[in-house]
Amino acid sequence: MLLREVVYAKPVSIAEALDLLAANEGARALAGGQTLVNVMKARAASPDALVDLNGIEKLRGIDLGADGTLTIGAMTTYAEIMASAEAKARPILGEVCAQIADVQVRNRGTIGGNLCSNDPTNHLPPLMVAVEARMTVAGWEGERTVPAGEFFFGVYLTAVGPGELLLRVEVPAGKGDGFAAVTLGADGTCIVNAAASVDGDVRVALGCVDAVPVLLRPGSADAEAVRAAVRAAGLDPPDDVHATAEYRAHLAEVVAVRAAAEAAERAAAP
Amino acid sequence: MSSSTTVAPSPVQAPQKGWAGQSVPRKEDKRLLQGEGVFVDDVKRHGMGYVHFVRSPYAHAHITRIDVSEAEAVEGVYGTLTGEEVAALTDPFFQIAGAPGGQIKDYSLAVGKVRYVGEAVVAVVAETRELARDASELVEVDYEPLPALVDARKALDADAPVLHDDAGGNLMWHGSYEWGDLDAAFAEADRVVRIEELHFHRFNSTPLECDGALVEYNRGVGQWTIHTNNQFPGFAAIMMGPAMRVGLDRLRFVTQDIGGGFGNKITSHPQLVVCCLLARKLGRPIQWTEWRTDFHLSMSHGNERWFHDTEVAVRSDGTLLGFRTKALDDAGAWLRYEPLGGVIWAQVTPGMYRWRHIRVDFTQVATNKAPVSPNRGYSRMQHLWFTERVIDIVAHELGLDPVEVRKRNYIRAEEMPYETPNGCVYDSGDYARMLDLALELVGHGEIETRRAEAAARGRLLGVGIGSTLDSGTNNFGQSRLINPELQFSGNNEVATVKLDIFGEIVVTLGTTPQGQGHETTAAQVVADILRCSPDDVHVRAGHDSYWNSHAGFSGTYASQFAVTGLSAVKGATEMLAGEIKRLASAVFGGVPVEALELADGGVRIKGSPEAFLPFMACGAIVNANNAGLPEDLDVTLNCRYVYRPPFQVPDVERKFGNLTLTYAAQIHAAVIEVDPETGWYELVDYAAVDDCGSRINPQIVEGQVMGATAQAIGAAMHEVFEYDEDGNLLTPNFYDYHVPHALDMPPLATGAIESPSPFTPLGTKGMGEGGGAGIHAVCAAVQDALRGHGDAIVWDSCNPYRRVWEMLEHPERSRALVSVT
Amino acid sequence: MKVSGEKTFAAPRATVWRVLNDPTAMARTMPGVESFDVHDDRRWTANVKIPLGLGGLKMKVDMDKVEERPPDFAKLAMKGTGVGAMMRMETSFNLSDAAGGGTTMAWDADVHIAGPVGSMGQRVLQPIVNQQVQSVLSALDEQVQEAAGSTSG
Amino acid sequence: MSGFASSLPVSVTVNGTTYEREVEARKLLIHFLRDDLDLTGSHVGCDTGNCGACSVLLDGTLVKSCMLLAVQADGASIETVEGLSEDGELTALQQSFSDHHALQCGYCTPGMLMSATALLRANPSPSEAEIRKALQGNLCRCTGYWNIVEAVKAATDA
Repeated sequence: MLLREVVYAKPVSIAEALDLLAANEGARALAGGQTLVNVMKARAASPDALVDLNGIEKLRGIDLGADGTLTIGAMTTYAEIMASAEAKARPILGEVCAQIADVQVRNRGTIGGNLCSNDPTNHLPPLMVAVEARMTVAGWEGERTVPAGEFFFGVYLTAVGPGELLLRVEVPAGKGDGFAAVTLGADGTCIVNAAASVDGDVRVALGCVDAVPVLLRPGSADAEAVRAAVRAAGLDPPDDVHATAEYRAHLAEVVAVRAAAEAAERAAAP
Repeated sequence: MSSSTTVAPSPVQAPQKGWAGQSVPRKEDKRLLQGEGVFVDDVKRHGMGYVHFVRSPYAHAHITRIDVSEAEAVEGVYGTLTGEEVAALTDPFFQIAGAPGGQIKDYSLAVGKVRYVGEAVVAVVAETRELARDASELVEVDYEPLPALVDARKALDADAPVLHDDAGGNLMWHGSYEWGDLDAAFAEADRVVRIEELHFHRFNSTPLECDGALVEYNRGVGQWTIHTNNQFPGFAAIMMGPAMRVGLDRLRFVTQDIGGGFGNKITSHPQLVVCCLLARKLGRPIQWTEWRTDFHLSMSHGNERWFHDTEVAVRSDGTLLGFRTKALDDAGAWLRYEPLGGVIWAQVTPGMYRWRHIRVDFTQVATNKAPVSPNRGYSRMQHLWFTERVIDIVAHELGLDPVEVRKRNYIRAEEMPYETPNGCVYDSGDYARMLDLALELVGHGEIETRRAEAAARGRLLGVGIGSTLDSGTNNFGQSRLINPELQFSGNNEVATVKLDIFGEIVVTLGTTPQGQGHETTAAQVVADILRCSPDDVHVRAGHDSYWNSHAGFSGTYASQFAVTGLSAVKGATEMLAGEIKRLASAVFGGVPVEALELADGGVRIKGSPEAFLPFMACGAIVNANNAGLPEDLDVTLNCRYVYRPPFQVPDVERKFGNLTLTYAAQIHAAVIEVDPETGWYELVDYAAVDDCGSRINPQIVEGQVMGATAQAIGAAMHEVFEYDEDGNLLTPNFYDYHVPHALDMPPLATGAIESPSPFTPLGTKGMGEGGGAGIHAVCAAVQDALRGHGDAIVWDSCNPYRRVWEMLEHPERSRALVSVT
Repeated sequence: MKVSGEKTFAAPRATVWRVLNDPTAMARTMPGVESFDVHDDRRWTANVKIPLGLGGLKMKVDMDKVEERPPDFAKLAMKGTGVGAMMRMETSFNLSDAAGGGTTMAWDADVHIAGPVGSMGQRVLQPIVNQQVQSVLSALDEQVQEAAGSTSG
Repeated sequence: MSGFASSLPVSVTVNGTTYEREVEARKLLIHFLRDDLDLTGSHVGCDTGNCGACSVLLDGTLVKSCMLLAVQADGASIETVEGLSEDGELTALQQSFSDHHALQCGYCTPGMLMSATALLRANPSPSEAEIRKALQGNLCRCTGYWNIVEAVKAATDA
């Protein structure tokens, strides 16, 4: 509770938001705030200025393209993704969003915030890497698109640099997806999670084991291949009160295998 | 996930009549449901200043310099308080312990040294909450870090860092307890089971409302009014008065609604002293709100306890003869209620079992962790977990059925009242019957079929039993087993019942309820005696040491309201009923009292209903229309009664005597399924059977049983205050300290039997602290699930997934703790 | 939290040693360094803003060389004080000639973090520390290259 | 550009009453409700957005008011526990909580009621699983949730 002093602005357009971010180098974008406000309560980190993106309609909404590509505005909430008919085009999205925290958080928390905060326990970073999503970032030089695999730099650090904004996320068409996690209590914080996508090749992305999602490309989705891929990754996961490094490394294998199996099963389904 | 089902008590006595025994809707509910409860943080005063504590980032360090000038210079900052001022303005808190623990100097802020992360060092008061925290960041404190002592097992090592030089080491208290003839027991034993180490972990009940206060100082009369949620004002007063060098009547404690306590709100007296000093220094009301992280870092952790070198003497048939063990209790940095934990466990020395030869060598040490203090099941929970663990380990190692071992060794119903080896008297109960009911409720008959069915799904199914004795109504004389110099003994509680001028029935209690429904159950007892409806009875909410009645031990703690509180209410109401009759006898011109009866909200002559005096008339006559009443008629219609349980001072030499009045019992059974690949597990069935004697309000009783069960499940699976080697708390908030939510709860079946206490006026027993049973039930279920998969021994009371996986992966680690000869 | 590793620099040991013992060069390797004062060749202070994405963490870092055995071993004690956190770090490095030229630095560090930042949890802190270490090492590499360049002409 | 401010005028309608205040940008909505507007029915039980005791309805959407700045609520219509019942009469849901002993200390109850209210508006006849999922963000340390789930069940149309 009890935040440090901060200045606040609520732009209504992307251009205005970029102006504000440029105007104050200590400024941070405020999306759903379900992570940022907590960090500010702890006063563990305190931005000097907040640019509240909740007033920018253009950042919301889900669009389904003719080729099946989903375009999701960065400020679209988990609840909106779960409820969206369009998002059902890639069912894993809504299914994973439904596992994030609780109703209140899902009503405020956004896909953009989840990705940009990149807390190692977040659900969406590994999922986006697995499904080869593409993030469109706007800065003063204009817009650029970054593949999910290159989007995450570190804890709370992404390709969205100072003065920049994540505008939207593009998720290509697909159905062969899986997600598995061991969580702290039912649908709780992830101790380790894994997202997988099977579409010809197999992509498995592990969460909670490093500062950024770890992408694996096992030769096949069968258990042994996936296990081998995890071992080959030479993980050095964090050691905390919920899991020793040894346990996390083991769980990584288990959830990777489970996610891959689910993905393969769905890929095979008619 | 399914709802709870209840098995009604089978009649062991004539069905109750009247209001007592009925699930009367709670008087408290309406205001709480409408957001109109008054919790401590809701209390505001004009010009109040908000206090924020500067806390230590180090587990152990010398304070070399404190500079508050920058903070005090901030506009809107009212002032500060440092340990140096506290040491000048107050005396160290009274210590329950004798030497060595009793020699430590405990002040309300750190003086010269910090001893745990989160210890309060400076208090800053400002116009707003935010500003107080801002300014506290400007307080400069220089520390000289010292090595931290985190593991109690190293506390007595020669090279261990010493927290309190005054105590000459980290030993706070030691006591040897021995009853019966250990040598004979071990000589007679066919088998001896040895358990090298067991560990009961550190957690607490984390009431959803943290601590707080609004303190006003009346300079004219030198008196403080302390609006707080402290749950044992009587204890706070005797700690604070001498420290502040004032008489207890200068400290007025007021509580109304309290957002959960569970024992965790007994030891807020240091913070209350700081607020009092600031209110006087700054001449304005002081508001203190403890935030969740503050609470986790610094408030009332439950006692962490190790049990070393345990040996159990058993006959081949599973008959338990006795045990010896070395208990090592981790008190944290200060003795805020300790070392009482060093004797409270002795209320339940043999658990539910008949072994007569017991030795417990009890040592309590200080560590660089938050101070411990009572937590639901205080100190008995640790010991009962230990005894239950012993039963299951013995059964496991000797290849016996845990159910049979329990039944063979349970104290029998016909043996009640039963005197334990240390002189406690179990008043009543039928443990075997409770166990049968619990097993029936989880479908124990089909358990092997279900085990096979689960195995087919790749899951390991396990079933476990856990029991607790919720000993209630302390004989405070037990404190003399800790320190013979102490002059405490017995117990008491008070109630006042009066008829107001318009006949309103008004009850005031000394207690500080936190959800136990005292307003409701007190009204039920009054209504039965005055023959009216509980709706006609106004029970004042909360505690007020100025305007409500209160006694030396007033408060809500240690499972006693149903005995002490309601017996006081009963006594006061009977006095009032007697006065009403004496008044009526006079008004009716000398009709003998025996000819009168209370009915329909008044008093009347038996057999002639027309001769009726309503309570309103009684109140009016005595209070406003009393001319002509007989001079010798001593009637005030304002009756105060103090209930004093029948206790003797225990024998300090033999550590022998009756330490508590009643023994409610709980037997829980848990069925779990483990995913062997990850160690993840879930409870698939759960039963909680409770016997707390006569139940005044069965619904409220069941609510207490459910709540204790939920806390047990959380503690057994997730909840732990874990520290790293530097003494940083790794679970300082609800993000990492996982409190179970609605999705985490298993299907629950509750069962109840009623064995009325022969020792209490209403046949009631204190209850509500039976959570320990669940902790053990889960531990036992985990061990059962792992049977045949490495046969790991569950040695810790908290078993998160990682530990279960480790037990599956490296069973030899825990196997090495156990041996049988 | 203990971290350790080995790094090989394409520069002679003397050069690497010089950089490692040049407070000015070392200060430049600190993440988010904003300013620094050199007290003497053993002690210096830097004001850093460790980038935390959600808002930087300001810290005053005092560095003290507690032990050295030229030209290959030194031990540094670091104390960081910030409003959000207290950091203590002991780090030491050992230089040896790398097979095939250059210099190998074997290093280890023991990091202790306390204060509100600690409440963010190890899951966040460990990756952050690992990442900061990597950035220090690459910055160090630059400093060494610079020094090597300047000496070679 | 000068878009940033450290304090802003805020106009919110809470339980039908409109309040206008100048509010520091850093103030959380829960503190604004409790300290500035004296609406103390909503509570604070943690500092990490886990307990849900501060849950309110913001333009009909269930949110935790400790995870939101007060200035973000400008122009919004807020419902808190104080607004649930009309002329002192308990709503069916509130009555059901009392009937089923779904509250003990009552501290989590306001947030619990707001979450249940949001659920029942969106889904008048939820399954038990749906009820538990809907209450996941509200912690209670007294009841173990069993009676709360029963109370909500009894208040459904089903």
